Amino acid sequence: MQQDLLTQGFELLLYGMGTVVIFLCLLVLATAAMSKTIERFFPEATVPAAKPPAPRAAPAADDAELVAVITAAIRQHRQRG
Amino acid sequence: MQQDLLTQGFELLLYGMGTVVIFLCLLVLATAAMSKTIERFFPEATVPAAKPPAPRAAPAADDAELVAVITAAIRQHRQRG
Amino acid sequence: MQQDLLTQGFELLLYGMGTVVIFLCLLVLATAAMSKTIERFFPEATVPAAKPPAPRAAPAADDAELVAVITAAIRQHRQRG
Amino acid sequence: MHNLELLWNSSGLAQLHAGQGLMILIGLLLLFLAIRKGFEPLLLVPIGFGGVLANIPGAGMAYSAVESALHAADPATLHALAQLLQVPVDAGAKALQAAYDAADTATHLAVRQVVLDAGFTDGMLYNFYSVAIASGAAPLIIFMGVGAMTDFGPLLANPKTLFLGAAAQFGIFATVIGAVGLTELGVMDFTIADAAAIGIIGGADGPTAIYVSSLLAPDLLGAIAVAAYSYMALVPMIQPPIMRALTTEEERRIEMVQMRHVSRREKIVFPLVLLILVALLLPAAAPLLGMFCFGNLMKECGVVDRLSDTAQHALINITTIFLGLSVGSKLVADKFLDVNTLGILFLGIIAFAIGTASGVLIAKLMNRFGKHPLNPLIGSAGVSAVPMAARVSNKLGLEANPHNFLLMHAMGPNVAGVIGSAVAAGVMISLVGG
Amino acid sequence: MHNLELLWNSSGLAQLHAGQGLMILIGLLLLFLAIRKGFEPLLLVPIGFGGVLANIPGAGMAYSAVESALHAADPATLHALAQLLQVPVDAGAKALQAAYDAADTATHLAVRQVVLDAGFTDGMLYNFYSVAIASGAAPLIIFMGVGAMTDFGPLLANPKTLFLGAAAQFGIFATVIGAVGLTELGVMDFTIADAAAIGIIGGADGPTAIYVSSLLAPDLLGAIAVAAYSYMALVPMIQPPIMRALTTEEERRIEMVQMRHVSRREKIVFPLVLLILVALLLPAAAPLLGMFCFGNLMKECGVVDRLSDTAQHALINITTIFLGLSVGSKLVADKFLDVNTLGILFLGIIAFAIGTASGVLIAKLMNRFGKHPLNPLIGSAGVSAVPMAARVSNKLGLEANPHNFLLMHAMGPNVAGVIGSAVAAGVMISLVGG
Amino acid sequence: MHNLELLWNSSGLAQLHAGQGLMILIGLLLLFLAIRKGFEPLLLVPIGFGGVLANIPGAGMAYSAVESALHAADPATLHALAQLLQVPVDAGAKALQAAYDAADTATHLAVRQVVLDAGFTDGMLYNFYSVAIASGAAPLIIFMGVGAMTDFGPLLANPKTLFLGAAAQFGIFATVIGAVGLTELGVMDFTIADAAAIGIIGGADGPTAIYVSSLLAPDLLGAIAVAAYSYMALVPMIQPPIMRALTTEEERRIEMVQMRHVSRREKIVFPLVLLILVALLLPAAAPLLGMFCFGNLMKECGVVDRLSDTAQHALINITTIFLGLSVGSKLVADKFLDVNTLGILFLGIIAFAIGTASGVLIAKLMNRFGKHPLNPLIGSAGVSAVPMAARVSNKLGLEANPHNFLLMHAMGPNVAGVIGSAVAAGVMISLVGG
Ligand code: NA
Ligand code: NA
Ligand code: NA
Repeated sequence: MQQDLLTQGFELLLYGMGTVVIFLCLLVLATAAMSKTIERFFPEATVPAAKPPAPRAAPAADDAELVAVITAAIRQHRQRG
Repeated sequence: MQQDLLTQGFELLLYGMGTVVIFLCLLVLATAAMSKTIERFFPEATVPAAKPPAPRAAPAADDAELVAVITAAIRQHRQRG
Repeated sequence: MQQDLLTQGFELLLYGMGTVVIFLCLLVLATAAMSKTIERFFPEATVPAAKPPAPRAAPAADDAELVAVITAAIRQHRQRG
Repeated sequence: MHNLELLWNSSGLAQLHAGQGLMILIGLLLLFLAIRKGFEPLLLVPIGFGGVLANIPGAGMAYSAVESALHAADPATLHALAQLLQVPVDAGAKALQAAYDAADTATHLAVRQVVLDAGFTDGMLYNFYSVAIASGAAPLIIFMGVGAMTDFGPLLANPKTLFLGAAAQFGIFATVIGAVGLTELGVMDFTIADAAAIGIIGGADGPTAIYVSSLLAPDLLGAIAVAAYSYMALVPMIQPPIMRALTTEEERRIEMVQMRHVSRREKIVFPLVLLILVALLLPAAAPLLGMFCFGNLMKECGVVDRLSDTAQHALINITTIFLGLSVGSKLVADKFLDVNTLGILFLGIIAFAIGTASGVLIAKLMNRFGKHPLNPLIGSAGVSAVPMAARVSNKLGLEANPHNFLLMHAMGPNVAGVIGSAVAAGVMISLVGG
Repeated sequence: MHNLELLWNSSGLAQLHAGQGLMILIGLLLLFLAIRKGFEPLLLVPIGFGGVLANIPGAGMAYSAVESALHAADPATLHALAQLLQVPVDAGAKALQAAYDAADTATHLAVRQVVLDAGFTDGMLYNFYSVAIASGAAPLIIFMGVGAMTDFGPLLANPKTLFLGAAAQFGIFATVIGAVGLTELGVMDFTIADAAAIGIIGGADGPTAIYVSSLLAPDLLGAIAVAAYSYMALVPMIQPPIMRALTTEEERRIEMVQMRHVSRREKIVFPLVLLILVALLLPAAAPLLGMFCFGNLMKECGVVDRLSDTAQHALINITTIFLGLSVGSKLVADKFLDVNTLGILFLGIIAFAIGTASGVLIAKLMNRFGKHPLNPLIGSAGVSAVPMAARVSNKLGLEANPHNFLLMHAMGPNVAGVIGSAVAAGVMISLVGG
Repeated sequence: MHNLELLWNSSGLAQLHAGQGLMILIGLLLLFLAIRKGFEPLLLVPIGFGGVLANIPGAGMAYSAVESALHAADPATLHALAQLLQVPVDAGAKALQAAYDAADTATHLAVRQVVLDAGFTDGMLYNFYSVAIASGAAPLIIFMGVGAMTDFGPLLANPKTLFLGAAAQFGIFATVIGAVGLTELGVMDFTIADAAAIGIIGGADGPTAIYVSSLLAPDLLGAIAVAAYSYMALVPMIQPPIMRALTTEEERRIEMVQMRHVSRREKIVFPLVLLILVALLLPAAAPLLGMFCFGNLMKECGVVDRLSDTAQHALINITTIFLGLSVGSKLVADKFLDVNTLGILFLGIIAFAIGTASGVLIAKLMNRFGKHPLNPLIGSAGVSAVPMAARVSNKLGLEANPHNFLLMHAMGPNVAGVIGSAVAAGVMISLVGG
């Protein structure tokens, strides 16, 4: 039984350390592949264009609305005053 | 049984939509009545007076206390220094 | 039974109020002893030295690191630009 | 070698079913839509991520201990369960699951004790679902936070816009007819409770939809929530063609009269008026509208700002994280990959379309008979989808007339739509859930 | 027509009892007092709103599944429950409730299984109450937050003010005598545990009162919490006449010597000294005072500011919302509308008055025999009601002598009162709750 | 006199055991180290305080109702329990506890019903432990928050540093051998599950250690958590001598080439890549790494900032408070004061030392065979202990070469170490926990 416990310990060392190393090796490969793919096929726009990131079309619309709403509010305020 | 299901569906449409409409009609009436009542019987004070709203008597007291405490603290500090 | 309830009430008054008073008396003694001990044996450093409190050795190290990291970042940025 | 086999057998690859792979892709698609396309990201990021987690083969994160035991199919455990559930020993996991679902609470407890003794445990997402959704708490807490963020001012300035909030709920009930119709045609297989839950998608209000389906159709909750939030995100695409088709250029140009000033007192008293009306007429809507009114009262009363602030930030954010992950747990392959899900997605968009159309049409009617001009574009905002639908109204108004600012006018029907769909939810629960 | 009838029967109007209507009005009154008059709004807004929700007819938001089943009075379910509880079949809901309350845990489980199978569920407020109060968690978390907001500096500068915190607790125990006396006179009907819980109102400390009544008298919790918070709000009205009656103008003019500087280390060590003393002498007070000291240590130690900050804001606010709604769930008509509630309200104000008087009288005594002058006005702050009672002392001091700033001097007895009433709570729990 | 006796008997002094007194002192020592010496105060302040609370004699704050009943040793209750557990009536509390631990879930329920009926209740810290740790929730929520605070940029700029994160996990598994070796030598008494949980201390990651021991060795959780956080705090003392011994002055002077810019998209996609890899290979690590990736995705995606912000502040702070108090509940004398605790403390520091050494040695190897120069000092950061270990690498680098800024380079292996130990945790759970 005690012999057994030590064996279990060494098996845990072997399979555990093995899994950690294999997993992180695969992660190195996957990460490198991911970075290469993104750099080649989906590069970020050049810096000046990227500052307002493309995916967010909404904010522009929001700003327009905001301006509109503020303008309307001011108009109403003046009319009332 | 399937006939039954369709009937149930139409009943749900009838009673459901009916309830929604009746409920919101009553809400329109109740809201209008509420607004009228408040405007007539519990109007807010005119703007200049309303700025420090009446119900909060405490803050004034607090300010007085705050001033008092700060004064006391300064006095103590001077005496010590 | 009702007599009993009143007796219980008076016992609660006696033992309860007794405990509160004894507990707070002991707390007065313990607090006074604690304050005396700290004042005599573990006084806080004089004010000018105390401002950056002694126990926190880390921040100094952190600041050095922070400066180092910022310096490095700036160097890298210049080299890139 | 035994350990190597154990490790391999416990790996995801060895246990991956096609359905799980597909659902992981669907989860990633939801993440893409949320992050790249901006589809309701606050909900769809947690839902999509939860969907991926739920379908990790072998992890069983979305399963209860009992479901894990049935999937593991350990013969001794299945045998014990078959005896408890009085099912033939060789009936298989599906029959056991069906018998378990039909069993009473005492049997559930006994089955649970057996599987816990066999070492099975509840998955993390299952725990989140139990605490956040099965208890009903999370949608209600979110509704409280939404209430604390809602300004009833525009609605109080023009209470008649409540009618538009009523009209747009027609989409809900028309969809119920659609769902039972598809069932009668044999295309789908929905009960009346399922149909009611599906209809609520047309309410365009996420927490209401989740609350109703957790009560009436928990198995469809994943599909219903995904449909509700996706279509809410698609409002800027779904609504404009319908709105243009049903209105003339002339109507879209109508400028509305400026709103009256609404006093603080009206804003404080309104949630109480609404609460009393709910209490007297439709108690089944009381949890939803009660929490909504509570949030709004905390905001407006001005004396509990620290509570209102927490309801609008820390509390609603924490709840949103767990609500989203919990909804994601219902994207588990064997529940989601079903023809019914396609039916739900189809019916959901119908519901949005009908709701939009009803709102616009009633707005046209009101414009014809009302004293003040009313731009029919604000009718579509009655579906709720706050504040997207109101923005759509505003945008189309500006297109027709650059001086036409409808946003505040559309906020009235917009918040009315929230009330309307909560009322509809109450009716569903009292007529179908009883 | 069946559906119309169903809808009408499920409406609130059809089910409204007079008691519920009255309780809704009381809930609205609490909201009015909180919002308009500024009565402890952080608690009374959620309590008042919870009280309205709890009394919505037909919604059963404050009922457990078992209570809902008993109120619904479905004959088949009642029959099954009568058999389980070994009560005559025609005994009625009240007898069943009494038998259920007296039954053991195994019977509770069996009854619960029956009513869950019959489709009854726990109401939302009942769930909140179970998680927040029945578990004991919410009052303790609030106490931790209060600890993190408390500055023991004034108390450490003058530890003798702890005596004033002890003296003012006499109100607690005098009220116990009042409660058993009224019972002996046949006016009320309180057990000794009820009397102990009622007495704690005199501690003028909300979370302590809620914690003690959740353990000793859960049925009276609603009335006790409402009384405690209402009278805390009324401190500026209750205390001054008593303080004026018991002191001379001369005494009120006494200026106190300035406080010594208290070092950071004393402030860090004090909560640990208090904790050790509690551990050695009164373990029953350990949960309350332990969490209080923990909050204070987090604040003073200076190395866990992010935890202390969360304890003072997000966490205490979230807990306050659910604590308030949960307390509101105890304002349900059939528990609150009872002659005992009137007794509690009456005894509560007596407790405040006696506590105030004891504090002032002992302060006069200490002034006579102490080395340094002591203004008796700070004695009344010993009831706690932080920081209101200390402000009252300060205000009366300023009235008598415009250069007399008592606020910091009164903060000593004020926080001592918190400790004192938590100690009193511990004694109650160990003598009565065992 | 009966009450006086009751009060005295219920006082802490009358019930104090030497072990409890010792544990209170240990709790105070942890507080001293946390507050005065700055040892991981965010965790050790709540843990130390919880440890004091747990050992308050007579309060039973860390005990379940069943444990309280066994400690109270009321003859009638013990008699009833002995019958339920089929143990001789005079077997004593220890035998009853052992029989209870070995019993099945149905028996647990029956025993619980008996002790609840006898008036025993779960202690506050026991409740916190059940909700926060036994459910698995708190460590996972903390891991989500850590994910939301982690920047994978340095790791993505140089993915090979992942190898260093792998190498440093050797400390974990070497410690497992140490633990089983000590058991074989008869010095300690650990099962293989205990050994696995102890090894995880070498992961230098608090939530991972707590999560694993809650699953594999709940009785050792207190000692393991205290060891993990204490040694993390001691990293600036433990690592430098080992690092100096294993590297030459020349090696420590190596300057590394500047990092490439990492795009936002890489940062968004990386947590998904990691998640998919976990899903395919090691589902047992999915809860830990899933929540970690979720937190990181919320941070990086940029569209759910309010959720990310809450995960990094309110939510992680609230969870930390309860996690710490719950860990403290495991410092109860009769569980902690055991020779095994000494073994855990001894093995834990061995684990840190071996992990540090492995990291440095593999870094030396990589420096020899890689294209770019690699300073071996960053190898030690692979143990995780974020960000302390990376700071240590930086400090030693600066000592050898004042222009050598290693901090960002060391952050790569540092966060890789978090992934590495979570993977190791997954292996342990799937090989040992099954
Ligand atoms: Na709606
Ligand atoms: Na008090
Ligand atoms: Na690690």
